[in-house]
Amino acid sequence: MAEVTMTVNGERRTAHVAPETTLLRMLRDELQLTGSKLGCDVGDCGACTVMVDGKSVNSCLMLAVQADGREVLTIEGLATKEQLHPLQQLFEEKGSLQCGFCGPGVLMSAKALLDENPDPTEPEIRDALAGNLCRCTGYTKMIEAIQAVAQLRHERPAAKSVA
Amino acid sequence: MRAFEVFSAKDSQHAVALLAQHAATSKVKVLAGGTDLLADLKFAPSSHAPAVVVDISRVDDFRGIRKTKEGLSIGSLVTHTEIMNSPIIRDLFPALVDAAHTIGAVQTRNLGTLGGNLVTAVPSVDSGPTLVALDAVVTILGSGGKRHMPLAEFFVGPRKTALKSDELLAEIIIPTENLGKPTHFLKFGLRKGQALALVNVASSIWVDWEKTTFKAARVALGAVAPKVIHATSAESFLEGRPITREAMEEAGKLAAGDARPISDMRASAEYRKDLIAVLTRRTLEGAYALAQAKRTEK
Amino acid sequence: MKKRGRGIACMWYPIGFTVAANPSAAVVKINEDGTATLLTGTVETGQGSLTILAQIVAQELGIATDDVHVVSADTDTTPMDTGAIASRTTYVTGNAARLAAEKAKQILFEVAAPVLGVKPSQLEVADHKIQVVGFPQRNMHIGDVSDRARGVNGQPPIGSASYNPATVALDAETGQGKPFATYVYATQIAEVDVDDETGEVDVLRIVASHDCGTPINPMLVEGQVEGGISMGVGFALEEEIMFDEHGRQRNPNLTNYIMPTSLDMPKIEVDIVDSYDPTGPFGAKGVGEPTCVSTAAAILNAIHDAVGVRVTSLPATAEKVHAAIKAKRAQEARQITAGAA
Amino acid sequence: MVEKKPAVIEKEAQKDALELLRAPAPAPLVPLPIEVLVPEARQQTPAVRQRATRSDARTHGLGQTKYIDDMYLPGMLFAKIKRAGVASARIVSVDTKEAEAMPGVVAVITGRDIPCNTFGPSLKDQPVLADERVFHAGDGVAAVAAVTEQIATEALEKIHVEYEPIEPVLDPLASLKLETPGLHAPSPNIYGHKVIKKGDVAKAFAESYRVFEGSFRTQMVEHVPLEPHSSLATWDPNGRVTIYSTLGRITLGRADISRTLGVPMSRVRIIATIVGGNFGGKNEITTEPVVALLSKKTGRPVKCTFTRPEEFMSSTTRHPLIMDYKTGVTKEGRILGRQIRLVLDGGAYCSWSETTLGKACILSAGPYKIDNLYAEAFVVYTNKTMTGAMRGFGAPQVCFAYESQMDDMAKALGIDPLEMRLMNALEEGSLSPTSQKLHSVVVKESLLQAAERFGWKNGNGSANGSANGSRT
Repeated sequence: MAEVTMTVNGERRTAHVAPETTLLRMLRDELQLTGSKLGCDVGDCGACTVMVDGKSVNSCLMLAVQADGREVLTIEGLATKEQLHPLQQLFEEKGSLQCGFCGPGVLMSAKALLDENPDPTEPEIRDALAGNLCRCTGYTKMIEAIQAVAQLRHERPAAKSVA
Repeated sequence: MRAFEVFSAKDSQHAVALLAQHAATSKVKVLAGGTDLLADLKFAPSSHAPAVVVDISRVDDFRGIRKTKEGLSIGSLVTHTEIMNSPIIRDLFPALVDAAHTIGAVQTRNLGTLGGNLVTAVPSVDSGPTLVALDAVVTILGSGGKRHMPLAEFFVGPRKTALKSDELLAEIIIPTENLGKPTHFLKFGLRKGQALALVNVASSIWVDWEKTTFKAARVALGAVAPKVIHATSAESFLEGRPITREAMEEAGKLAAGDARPISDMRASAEYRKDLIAVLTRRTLEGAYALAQAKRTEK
Repeated sequence: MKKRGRGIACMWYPIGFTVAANPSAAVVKINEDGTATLLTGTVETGQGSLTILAQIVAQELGIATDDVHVVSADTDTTPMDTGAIASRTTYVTGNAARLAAEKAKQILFEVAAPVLGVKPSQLEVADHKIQVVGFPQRNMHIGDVSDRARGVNGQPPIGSASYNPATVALDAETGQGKPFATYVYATQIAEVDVDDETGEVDVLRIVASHDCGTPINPMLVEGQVEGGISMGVGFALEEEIMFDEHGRQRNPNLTNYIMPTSLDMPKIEVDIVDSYDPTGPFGAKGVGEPTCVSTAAAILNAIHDAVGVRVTSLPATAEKVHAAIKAKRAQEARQITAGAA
Repeated sequence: MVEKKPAVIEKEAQKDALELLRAPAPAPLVPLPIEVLVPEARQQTPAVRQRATRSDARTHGLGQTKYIDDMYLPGMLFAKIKRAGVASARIVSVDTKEAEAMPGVVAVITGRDIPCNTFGPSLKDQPVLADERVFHAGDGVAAVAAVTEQIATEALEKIHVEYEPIEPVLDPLASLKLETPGLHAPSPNIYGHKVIKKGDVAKAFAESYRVFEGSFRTQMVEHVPLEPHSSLATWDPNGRVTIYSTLGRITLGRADISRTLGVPMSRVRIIATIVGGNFGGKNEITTEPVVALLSKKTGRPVKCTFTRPEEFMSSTTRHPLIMDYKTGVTKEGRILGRQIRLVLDGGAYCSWSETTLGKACILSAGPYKIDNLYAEAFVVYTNKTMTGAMRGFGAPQVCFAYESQMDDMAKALGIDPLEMRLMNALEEGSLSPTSQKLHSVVVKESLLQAAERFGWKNGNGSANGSANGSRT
C-alpha cells in the first residue's frame, strides 16, 4: 500500500491505496468525492476530468501516487459554501446539462479553459470540450453558457480573478 | 487494474537503475504521462499485466525544450500541451504544434508526453511523421550509457522500438541544420475531436529561391506502414525539381506508392493510399506557403 | 476542394406505443401552503421530464414550477407508469398529471366556493389564487384554501388519475386502424462542405423546425432537439458497431466507436413550430425521439447536393463518400469516351 | 466634536490595517453574486411555456447528483458478469470452482441458478444468463460477487466454460431465407412481420409518369448513455428486495424482475434514481436479477456496473435496416403510389423489435399523402448484439430512405426539393397510411419555417465556399 497525500479542494487529504489505484478511484472510493464519474475508464469520455496543479486531466489515466503532493480540484471544490461558481450558475440557467453525468467533467474542462483563456472564441471552447463526450445536449447549451460566463467577465472585470 | 508495484524515479540515473534492477526478473512497464499505458492496462488480461511499473513522471532532467549545439532538444517528458505552448517551437516548427494539437484532447495532452507517444511506436503515432521529416535524432539512456540514433530507426515495427529493456528515451533532437525548416503536418482521422489517424503526413522542404526548386525535401508517412516511413521515391523525385503544383501532385502519387497500408476497421488500404496522395500534396503546398511567408518576413 | 451543399428532410413521428395500452397514472397532493407534490412512476433519464411534469401540474393549479415537488420512480411509492419510452412522457404522463391536479383542484373549488359565495364551476385559478371567473378581485390564496380544506372541511386536496392514449387496433391483413393518438412533425436542413478529394464531410449548420404541440418548456425542447441532432450527426457520418467474421464486436469502446465530439457538431438553430394538440396537456405532444429522425437524411441530401453522389448506406464515412465520388468520375470519364467514340 | 470624529475613524482604520497585517492571508475572493436580471422562470405563473430551469440542474452542476454507481451501502459487494465471447454455441459445461476459491470472491452464479431464466418485453426469448445456448457474444454466462470490483473482474478469468460452437448467422438476408427451425427453434426465424396495405399500388405505378426504385441500408449503432447500466440490490429480513437501478421503466422492469427471480411483485421494490442517459437503451432489465440473486446468496448488498465494452456488447442497439423503395410519381411530382420492403436485423433476441417493426412500417411512407401504399416489414434473428428500443424506433432509418428518394425524384423531375415536399405533405385531416384521420398536422409549416430560417429561397448553402473547420 502506498500513502498518498494531496491537497483536494483546498484541504490536505491522505489515503492509503494500492499502488495501481487511479486518482479517480482514490477520489471516489477513499475520499467519497463521487462527483467525478467513471464513464469509460480509458480517457475517452472525460467524465472523470479534474484539475491537477491547475491543468485538466483524466483522473482515470493518472495513478493516485502520481498526484502525491499535488493540488487537486474536483467538481466538489468549484463552488464555495456561499456561492455557485459562475459556470455552475450559467449551466443551470441555460439548461446546459441534461442527464448530468458528463457535467462534472465538462465543468472542470470549462474551468480550466477560462483560467487560461478568459475570453475564448467559439472554436476554442469546442476544442476545450473535445475531450468530454456528451450524448444529451449536442454541446450547444454548454458552449452558450461558457460564452456567457466569459461575457460576464467583460461586464464585471472583478469576476476575472475568481473563476 | 491488476496489482503492480510502483517505483518512482527521482532522476534519470535512478530511473535507469530501477529499470535495470527490475527488468531482469519481472515484467516492467515505464509510466510517463500514463495516457497510453494506463488505458492499455485497464482491460489487459493477466498475461499482459506488469508486475512493476517504473514511474518516471517526476524525472525533471527529461523535461525542457532548449537549443543546444546539436540542435533543438525536446525532453522526452515534455507534454503535448507544453509543445503547443512553447514559443520556440511555435516559431521554428508550427507543424509540431499542429501535430501535438491533433493528439487526444486537452486532458490527454496535459498528461501525455512526446516521449511516451513515440515509445508506443504505433504506426499511427501522431508525433512521428513531423519529427521524422525533420530528420530528428533520439537520445537513449541506459545502464550502458547514452546512445543516439535517427528517430526513423528508433521505430522498429508496430509497437516495437529500438529500446532495450533497461533503456529509456531521454530526448528528441532536431538537428541544427533543420532549425526553422518549413514543415507542414496533416492528419486525417475519422472525426475532428480525439481523432485517431487513418493516415498522417508531414513534409519538410528547403527552397532554392534562385531556381525555385525543392531542396532536401522530406516526406514522412504515418499509419500506412508497420512504422513511420520516409516516402523515399517522393523525396528523391522532389530533389532539385522546380516547385510546381504538378510536381507536388506527382510526389503525392509517388508517396502513395511508397506507402504499404493495411485494411482495417477504420479504412481500406486503397483509401489510405488515395489519402496519402492528397495529403502529401497538401503538406508540400503548406510547407511551401510557410517557406514563402518566412521569406517575406525577412 | 471543398464543395458546399444543402439538404432538406422532413418527418413525422407518433407519440406513445403502437396500439398497445401504455397508461400512466399520477397522484397530486396540494399542500397546506399552496405548493404541491406530484407522484409519478416515470423516470428522469435526462430529458427533463420531471420539470415538464411540474410545469403541467403548476399550470393546472395556477402556481409556479418551483412550487411543485415531483416524487418519481419508486415502485413502492409512486403510481404505475409505462416509463420513459416512446416520447410519451409529456403527452401521456402529462395528461395523467394534469387530470390528477384537476381533481385535487376540484376539492379546493368546493371548499372555496361557499366562502366566496359562488358555485365551484364559477371558480378558476390564477397566480396562486382561486378566484371567481370574471371577478378576479374576489379570490383566496390557494394555500389558505388548501389549509381550510384540511383543517375545516376535513378533506385534504388529493387527486389521482390515469391516462391511456386512444388507439384502434390495426387490421391484421391491411394494417389499417389508429395506432397512435397523435403525431409530431419536423423539418431539418443541413449545410455541409464536402472535400471532393478526401470525401470528408463537414456539417456546418443545421436548422431544425420541430412541432411538439405546445412547448411546455421551450428551453428543454431546444435541448432535446440539439441533442437529437448530435445523435443524428453520428448516425449520418460516423457511428457504426462493426463485427468480425465470428460475430464479435470489433469496436466496443469509445476509442473506435466514433461519436461526435464538440468539434464535430455544427451550429444548430432550433425553431419550435406553432402548434396545439387539443388532446395533449395544454396542447402539448412530445419531442424526445423525433429530434434525431431527419438529421441523417438532411445531411445525406446535402452531400448529394454538394458533390452529386448518392450514398445509400449509413454511415456516410469519408471513405464511402470518396469512393462514390471516384465511381462517379470514372463513369463520367467512360461516358465521355463513349461519346467521343 | 465635529473635528474629532474623523480622527477616531483614522485611528480605527490604522488599527484595522495593523490587524489585517497580522491576520492570515485572506481567503480567495468569492464569486460576485450574479444578479438574476429577469425574474426566475421557475417562480413565474402561468408555468407552461416558461424557460424554467431543471429541478436537478443545481445538483448536476455541483456534482451532487447520486447515480447508482455513486451509491455505497455498508458491506456492499461488487458483481461482474462473464461474457460468452462467442456468437453462437451450446454450453457444454461451466466450471466455477477456481473462481469460487479465490480470496475475496463471495459467490458465483451461472445461468442454471436463475429461477426463471427467460424475459423480454414481447417475446420472452432472452435469458438473464445463458444456460444452454449462447446467441450472441455479449451473452452473460456466469456472475461473480467479490469484495472489490477488481477481484470480481479477475475471477471471471477463472471461470472455465466449455462451448460447442454453432455456425453463427450474421447476415439478416441469409437469416430471412433460413429454413426452419431457426436460431431460436422451434420459434421461426422471422419473428415479426407487418403489412400496411392501402389502395392499389400496381395500378398507381401503371399510371405514374415515372417509377423510381432505390435500396438503402443503415448500420447498427449504440445509445452511448454516458452513465453505464448499473444496479444495486439489497434484501431485508422479510424477504423483500430493493433494487436501485438505471431502468427507465420501473413498472415493467419490476414485472420482469419478479418473474425471473420467482418472487411476488409485492416483495420487489425498484427505485430509479436520476438516470445518466437512456435513449431507449435502459428500457429493459440487464443486471438486476443477477445482483438480486447474488445479494440473496451472500446476504449482502451487491452492485454491478457495466464496463464501457459491456455497454456496447451486452445492452441493446439500434436495428440495422435494409430498405427497398419503389415510388411512382406524376410529371408534376405528386406521389401516386409507393411500395416498401423493410428487413430488420433483429439481433439475438426480440427485445423491442416488435415495436420497432411496427413503427418503421407505419412511418415508412413518410409524412406524405399517398393513396396507394404497400409496406411490408420483417424482423429476423441473427447472432449479433440484440437490437431494441432506440430513440426513433426505426424512424431515423426509414426517414433516411424516403427522404433520400424524395431528393432523387425531385432532381430527376427538375423540381425544387422543398416544393416537391410541400406538394405531397400531409395536411390537417389527411389520412395516414393506416387511414387514421390526422389532426394538428404541421408538416408544411415546419418545412416553410425551416426554409425561411435557413434562407433556402435565397440560395443559402448552395454556393461553393470554404469550410470553417476541417479534420485535416
